[in-house]
Amino acid sequence: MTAADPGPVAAGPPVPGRPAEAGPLTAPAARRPWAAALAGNRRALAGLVLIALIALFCFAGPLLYRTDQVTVHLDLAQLPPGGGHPLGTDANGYDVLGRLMAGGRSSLELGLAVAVATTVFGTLYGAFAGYLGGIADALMMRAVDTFLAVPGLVLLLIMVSMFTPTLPGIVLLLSLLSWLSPARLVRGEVLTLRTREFVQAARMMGGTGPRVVLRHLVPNAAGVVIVSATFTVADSILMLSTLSFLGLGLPPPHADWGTMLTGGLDFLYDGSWWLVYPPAVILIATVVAFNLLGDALHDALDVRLQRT
Amino acid sequence: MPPLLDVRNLTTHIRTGRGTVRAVQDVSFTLEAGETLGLVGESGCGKSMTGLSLLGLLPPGGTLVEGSSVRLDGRELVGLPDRELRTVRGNDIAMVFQDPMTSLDPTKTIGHQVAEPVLLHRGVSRAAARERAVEVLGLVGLPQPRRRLSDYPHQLSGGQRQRALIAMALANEPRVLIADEPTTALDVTIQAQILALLADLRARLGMAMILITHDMGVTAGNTDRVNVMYAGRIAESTGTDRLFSRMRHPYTQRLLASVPRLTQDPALLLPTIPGLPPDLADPPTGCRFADRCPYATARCRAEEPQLDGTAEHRFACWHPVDGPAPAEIGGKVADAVAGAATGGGEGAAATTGLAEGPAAAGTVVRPRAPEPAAAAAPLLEARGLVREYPLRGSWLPGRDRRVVHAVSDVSFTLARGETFGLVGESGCGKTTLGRLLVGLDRPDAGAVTLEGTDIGTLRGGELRRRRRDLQMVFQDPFSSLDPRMRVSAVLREPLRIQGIGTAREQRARVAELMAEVGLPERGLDLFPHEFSGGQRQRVGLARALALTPKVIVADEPVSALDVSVRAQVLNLMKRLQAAHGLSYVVISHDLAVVRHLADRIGVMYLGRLVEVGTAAEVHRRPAHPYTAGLLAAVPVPDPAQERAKRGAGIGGELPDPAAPPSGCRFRTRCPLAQERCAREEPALRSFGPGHTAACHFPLVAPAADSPSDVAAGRP
Amino acid sequence: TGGGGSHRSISDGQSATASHGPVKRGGTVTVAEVSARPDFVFPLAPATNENGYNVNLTEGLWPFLVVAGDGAQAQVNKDRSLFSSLDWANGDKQVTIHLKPWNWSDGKPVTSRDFTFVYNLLKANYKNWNAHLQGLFPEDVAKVATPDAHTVVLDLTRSYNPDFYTDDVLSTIPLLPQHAWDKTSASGPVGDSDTTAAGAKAVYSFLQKEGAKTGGFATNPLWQVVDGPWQLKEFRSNGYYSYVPNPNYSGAKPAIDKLVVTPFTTDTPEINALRSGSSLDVAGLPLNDIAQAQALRSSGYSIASVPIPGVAEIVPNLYNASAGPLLRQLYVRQALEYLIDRPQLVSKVYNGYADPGNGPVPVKATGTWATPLEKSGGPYPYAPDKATSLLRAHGWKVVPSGKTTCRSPGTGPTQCGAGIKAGQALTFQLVYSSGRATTDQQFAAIKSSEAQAGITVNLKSEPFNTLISTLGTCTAASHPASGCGWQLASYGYDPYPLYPNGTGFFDTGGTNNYGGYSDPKMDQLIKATEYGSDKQAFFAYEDYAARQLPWLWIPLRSSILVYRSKLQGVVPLNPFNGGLNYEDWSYTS
Amino acid sequence: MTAYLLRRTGQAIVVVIGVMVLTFALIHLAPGSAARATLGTKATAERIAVFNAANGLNRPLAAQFATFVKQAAEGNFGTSYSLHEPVSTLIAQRLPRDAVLLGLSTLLALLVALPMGVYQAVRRGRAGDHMLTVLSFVLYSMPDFFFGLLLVALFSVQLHLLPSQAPQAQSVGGVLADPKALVLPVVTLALVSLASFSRYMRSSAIGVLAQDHVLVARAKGLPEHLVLRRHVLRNALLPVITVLGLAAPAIVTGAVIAESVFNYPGMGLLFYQAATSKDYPILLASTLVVGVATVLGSLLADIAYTLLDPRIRYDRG
Ligand SMILES: Nc1ncnc2c1ncn2[C@@H]1O[C@H](COP(=O)(O)OP(=O)(O)OP(=O)(O)O)[C@@H](O)[C@H]1O
Ligand SMILES: Nc1ncnc2c1ncn2[C@@H]1O[C@H](COP(=O)(O)OP(=O)(O)OP(=O)(O)O)[C@@H](O)[C@H]1O
Ligand SMILES: [Mg+2]
Ligand SMILES: [Mg+2]
Ligand code: NI
Repeated sequence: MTAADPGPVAAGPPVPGRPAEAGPLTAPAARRPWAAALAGNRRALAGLVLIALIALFCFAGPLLYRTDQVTVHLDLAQLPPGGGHPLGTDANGYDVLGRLMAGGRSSLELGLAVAVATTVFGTLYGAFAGYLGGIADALMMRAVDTFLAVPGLVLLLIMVSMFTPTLPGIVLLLSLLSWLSPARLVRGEVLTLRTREFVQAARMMGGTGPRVVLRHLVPNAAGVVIVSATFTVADSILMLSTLSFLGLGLPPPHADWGTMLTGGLDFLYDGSWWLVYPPAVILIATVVAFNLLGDALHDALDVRLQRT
Repeated sequence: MPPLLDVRNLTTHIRTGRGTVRAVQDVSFTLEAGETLGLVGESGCGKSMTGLSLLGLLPPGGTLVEGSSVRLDGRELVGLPDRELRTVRGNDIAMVFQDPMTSLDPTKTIGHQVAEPVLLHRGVSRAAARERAVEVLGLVGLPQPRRRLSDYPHQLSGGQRQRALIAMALANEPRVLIADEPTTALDVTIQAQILALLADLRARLGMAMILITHDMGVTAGNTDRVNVMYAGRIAESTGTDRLFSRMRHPYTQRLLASVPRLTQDPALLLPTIPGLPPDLADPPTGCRFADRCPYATARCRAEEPQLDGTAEHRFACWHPVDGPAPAEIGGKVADAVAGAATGGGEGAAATTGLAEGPAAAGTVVRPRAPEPAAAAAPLLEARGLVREYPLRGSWLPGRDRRVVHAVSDVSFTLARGETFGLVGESGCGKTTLGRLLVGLDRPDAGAVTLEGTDIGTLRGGELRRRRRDLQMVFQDPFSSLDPRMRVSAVLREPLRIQGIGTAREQRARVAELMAEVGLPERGLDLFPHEFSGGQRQRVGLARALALTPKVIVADEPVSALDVSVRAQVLNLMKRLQAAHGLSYVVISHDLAVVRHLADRIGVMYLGRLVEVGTAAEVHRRPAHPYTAGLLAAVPVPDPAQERAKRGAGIGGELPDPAAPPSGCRFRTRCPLAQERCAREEPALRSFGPGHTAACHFPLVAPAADSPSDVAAGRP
Repeated sequence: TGGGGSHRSISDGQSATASHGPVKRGGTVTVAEVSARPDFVFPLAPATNENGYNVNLTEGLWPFLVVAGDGAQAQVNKDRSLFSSLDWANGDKQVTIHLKPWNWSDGKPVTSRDFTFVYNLLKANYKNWNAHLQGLFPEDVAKVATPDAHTVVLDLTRSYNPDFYTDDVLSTIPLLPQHAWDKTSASGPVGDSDTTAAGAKAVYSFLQKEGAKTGGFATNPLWQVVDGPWQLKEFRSNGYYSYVPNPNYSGAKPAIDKLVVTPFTTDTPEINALRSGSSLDVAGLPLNDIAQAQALRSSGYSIASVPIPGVAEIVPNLYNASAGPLLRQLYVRQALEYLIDRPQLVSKVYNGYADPGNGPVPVKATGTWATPLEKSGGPYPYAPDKATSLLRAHGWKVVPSGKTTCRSPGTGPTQCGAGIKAGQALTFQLVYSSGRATTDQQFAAIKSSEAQAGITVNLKSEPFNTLISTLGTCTAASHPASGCGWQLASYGYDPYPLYPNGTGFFDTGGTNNYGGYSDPKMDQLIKATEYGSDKQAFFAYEDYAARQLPWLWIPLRSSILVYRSKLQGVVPLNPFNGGLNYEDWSYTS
Repeated sequence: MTAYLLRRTGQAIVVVIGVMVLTFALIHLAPGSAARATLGTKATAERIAVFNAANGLNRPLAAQFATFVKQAAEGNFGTSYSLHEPVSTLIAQRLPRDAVLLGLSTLLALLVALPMGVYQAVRRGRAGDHMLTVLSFVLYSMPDFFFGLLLVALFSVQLHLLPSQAPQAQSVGGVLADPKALVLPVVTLALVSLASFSRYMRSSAIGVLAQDHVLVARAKGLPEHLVLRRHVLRNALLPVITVLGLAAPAIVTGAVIAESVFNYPGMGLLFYQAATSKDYPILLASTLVVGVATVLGSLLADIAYTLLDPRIRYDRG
């Protein structure tokens, strides 16, 4: 961790490795410093491993453990764990273990889709606002402020009544709420990047605005963007569960962890622990994993930003 | 009686993610009361860490290794419990840090921060601590100290902050003051003031001082003895005079030689130290300097030399030298050009042994007309440039429209193949002028013409094409290269934007550029952060060259670089100019650098060009008192000369550029100023061929020719 | 004839019986109400002020002329009703109401003038009256006479089935204190303003205005004059209120000292409160928490269930642009119904606490009105193969678990039907109201079983209010209108009055007839149930409706009540007000 | 500073107008009719017409918006369709109760998060830091409703230590008079926001710790706890203030959950119910209130920042 501490090292020009001046260049091990920083970070590693395991469980699991997650079997409802159902069945007679996999798929897909959508849009929006500056920036940022000032729940409720809650619909919905933070972050980043000399250098060569934004500003804001995207995945999965709790989630037979948990909570007191704790644990573990990763990336990228 | 400070076998290790950094290794020295010890060396060689280790202020993961000993007046400090060590810190031993901008807590008043150590160590009342704060602030020469007590750091200028920091350190009259690069972040003029202040205080208070610096000039004038550090060890230790005249360690010798001097022949290349200091997480066996040492033998690589010699002069070297290197050691520009043409360049030469570049001597033949004829049209011309930045909030009703006068009515010309140097203190408008010249910014008045075309009138495609002729090299090699682009992409970008050549041609050109600046082609696949500072600056130069410009504006091209690397880049710039017939505008606050590169020099003060002349003229016969002051303030790596001029230089600080003084802008700091200077703005007058200055009371007699001719800025 | 009759007694399906210990007078009972916040106190609530829960508040203060439900019996409660007898004459065209000699809480007698006061107010304002039924009271009253202070004679415009009129009409009319309320401003004098139409309008609008001021519910002198067993003591805007016994009540006075109704935002905190052993004495239990019963019993509660009189349904929108043509085909509706395994839903989803929903009449709550057909499982018991063959017989290519498509379009008897194109799939969108786990389960099961015949049902759940905001009434004339985007909708259930005929539901233009169902024979059968007293007419209507499927019938949950075991009089439960006859409750010592 | 504040206020006004336009547009774009939602299953065409006329819903949208803005400017938000009370009364009843709950929980969260963040920054990379990091992520990652229910299940149902409901009193005084009942809701909300506050504090404190002036303070001989208190805490606090200022909408969303789990009808539920039943007056007024609260929040945060950070306070007038 100390490597990340901006200690007295920062005072002078940094000394990466020992490439002899104008002599042989020794390429440091990692091309992308954040990847290197991550590799040595236990928190990041824990997050990554956890995510990998969960993804494996959700995407590869169903290949090994086949269950019917479509047909309701009321006669098999709420069986306790055992027999053919390692984690029992739920109130619809769905196998809980299989449902955790299916639910995880949609939760993860949703999280990733939202992260990608918001990141792309938010980044471009923020980058152009920051680069253009002046009136355009002011207007664009006031629009962001406006969206920020309207509680997310308002937008959600109104949107839910406008769209049928399908997975793409919810992705769109959550994206509408989540693009604001990357937009703000990227703009902030661009405002500082804009004054960096390499941006001036690009203009010196005759580079146009879009070129500067797309070629220089956006890639350099990538750190911020990746971090925010990682957190967005976590937040979207959480938000979906809140939507389910409010009765605005995806309708059956669609499965996701939030809906499973909400449904399971009805059985909190009656001993059907398998309906409550497995979805809770995996949901929390996933969100924690993405947060750990994002947090570690954040640290790692701070190092990088400070070094270059 | 034991020495005041006795340091033995000080060894500091820092555990980090990539291994243990041996930041300080086996450092021993003593310090007597009233003495100043200099710690010099390149960046990262353990100077700061030595200072911090004395106070036990180690970074996370840092430990003092068994056997280290620091005795203050015979009392062992190593191993003292933290509570007792704290009574030493800030009381017996105090420290002043490099960066006055970040070393003060932005949310606490100056008074609070200066009084804090007094309260802490002296157990006095709050009021008494305040009084003491007023006293020391007065002592360090802060005007109106009582009023300053309730100021916050950001309300002070850099120099004032450094004074406040020093006051804080001196509040308890420590016996030892460790000053870690106390002037590196400051202008030469302020640097001279602060150094004078420290010397004065040391004499008055009888303190011992450890002065950490990388600047040989500063060392020369301000220390009694010097420890030269290299890679965490002391390489050489002796009295200051002896070090500069009779150094024994090749490192010291090279370090000194690579500093450009005002008096040096600009036609000569600067000697350099190839390579970089070793990685302290994995230091080489044997002599740590061996890799960069021209005299290194097998023994050096196998066996570590001990710090040995007489008590007066100790050094750690198997093949000691004797005294300074001959001046020609660096070779000459013309030869370097020839060397580059044969494909090796400096890079190849570096590994060959004795010196960088072919050692054979020769005369410089510069491929340019040294005396630009008045008839020949100038390549670049600035006419009456004005640039003013409105202050924030000045749009509010009921407030005056206040502007920062960054550049006021500046005119000059640049001939083909010529180098024009711009010097001046920080904030005097150098960068702004540079940006105006290359068209990154538009002037509020006046015009920049390139080969007769006013670039201010160009738009769109025309402007883009014209940009090829004007390129810029930036100060900070860390921020001027896009960290997300490989070097190949960085160098191709100008060609792509301008749509020059096919992909294959572009690649060929990029390879050619790399060779030109002495970087191996393999470097193309790397990212900027994988290069050292000097290498990056080379990439920056290569990028500027890509479009074969006619003019390159270089804004502080070497000020972020270590001395040894600085010399390499300066040499490269000279070589490129000779090879391509480039014209340079070199901006720097370091007169020595400008003197080394430039044919003509322009001195800026508060947005105005106060003196222009050939480099030699300006140096030899400065007409403007400001120029003379600047020259005096530049530290020279020569102890005798430095000591002689102590206290000379310019007093005071740069006035607020939003409200420049009336008349002559320099009058507030000018020793010769009279009442006329406040009333009347001095016009440029001629002081010989191509030498003009704007001063009512110049240091030399003006030439008799008509001032109107000069006013146009035409030499 | 009177209201009560043994032929109306039904078994409520529950075996809960009251414990009969020695009664201890006094004590406070706290009742939980989940998201049911009354906000209007004037009992003749206009439509714009009705939220469905106001009757909970006002019933105990101003009882209806005819009080429905006597213990567990689906019959008129004669002790609590305000009439002493109802006499029908003139071929069931005239009814004479004899009022009991009861008093208002201020000591003044309850008289026939109080009835005419109500009549006059409604006569002038019925269009805005929430409980109004098209063409019925007061529209159908030809003349009101008050021969004496305790007798009212109503001459009606036509003959009615007395059961229908008593149970469905007179049970919606309270008596109101003319001597206190007949004024047009707070400070104005009490007079006979209601006797002119304009005056009646003014009085009504004054009372409407006052009735909406929640701050004054417990303090406004108007509302202190009551003839019911309770008086409102306290009312908070969050829905908390408390009653104390009306000291001057003329009937049997309540045994408890105080009744507190405490509001809950959702089921969850209610369950938590019950489980944490708080001060709740009576609360509803969500069906999906039925498993909590044991734990609750062991902490001193008893549990009883009571069937809800009403019908649960999926309303098909016969005039939706895309699904309408499909749903207009009876055979499609039949196939859909055949594929709903109602008995399984009842036993698995509702743990047996539900009415099977075999037709328009619930067999449990209003069992005497259920025909043998309904009682035996209805015309369309669960039979996937029948659904499949029905579809095949009408030219569909049935793909179980896939997508069934129309193979032979056309209007012939073996073809798909008018407006259905070749290759069209049997795909429907079903919106239902969210918030109940059992409902989610039920529709997931229905979706899944419909798939057996290749029918795709896409589900969407929305909060009740959101759902009904999108449910426009669609008819052949009105479509395509903006509110006709829905295809199948299930917003909960429709409550029935004592006499469970189909007025307003299946008649052409009926208030609740969202799907645009219109069938002259159905209209005629419904009218017959209103006018004649012939039980056969009712049965004819019922079986016809069950077979015609104007709605798809689905099970209707029972409500389950948790109450402190030492509280007696809670059971047997009265299905008509959710079992909340507070005045019968008392603690055992 | 004045110039800065003037500009910020100008921006705030623009945003408030934006919020009005946005919510108005969204609300009216959503399908479904307010009349049907309000009148329930017995909405006849006739009654719908009456309702629309009475509430001006049959007028052009622009005219409706103009009326809304005009009335809002006068502090009149109309009468709720479904609750039949003036919206201002409803908000006046609920807002203070929410403010108590949210204020207490935010305060609690800060009281724990700030020292925790500094502690983690100081012990960065050590076991204590890692443990608290994981703990705060777990807290953060729990859906708040689940977390609240778990606490209730443990402390109310199992242990019978604390009431399962929040205080039911209507007045702020009444709410505060029942501290036992406040524990669970306040703790739930606080623990959920604890994580994000402490993360912010941690990274901001790490930034401050790396600054030279901290080293200077140590070199003065200041004991570590004073270094942290005097020279780290306040500097590190500044960025956290900005985060706090923007927290209003997130807190409202959190409130809905807490309100429904702990039976504490406040703005969140009022809003939720209004949204599901298309109660336009409440919807518009409450989004406006939250919008204004957010804007005010960030404005206040900026002002607080300005007051705490002398660099801005003394910036040119
Ligand atoms: N906190 C730290 N963690 C790890 N290594 C460090 C740390 N601080 C310094 N170092 C390493 O210790 C060595 C000595 O650093 P030091 O700061 O003393 O150099 P310096 O001579 O003061 O250089 P400069 O002129 O750049 O200030 C360097 O190699 C540096 O990389
Ligand atoms: N974009 C800008 N907006 C406002 N003021 C500016 C701007 N750029 C420069 N200035 C001001 O103009 C003056 C001249 O700045 P400039 O950067 O040109 O000085 P410089 O001589 O290059 O100084 P340095 O040696 O510190 O780089 C300074 O007072 C600076 O604060
Ligand atoms: Mg240093
Ligand atoms: Mg500059
Ligand atoms: Ni951050």
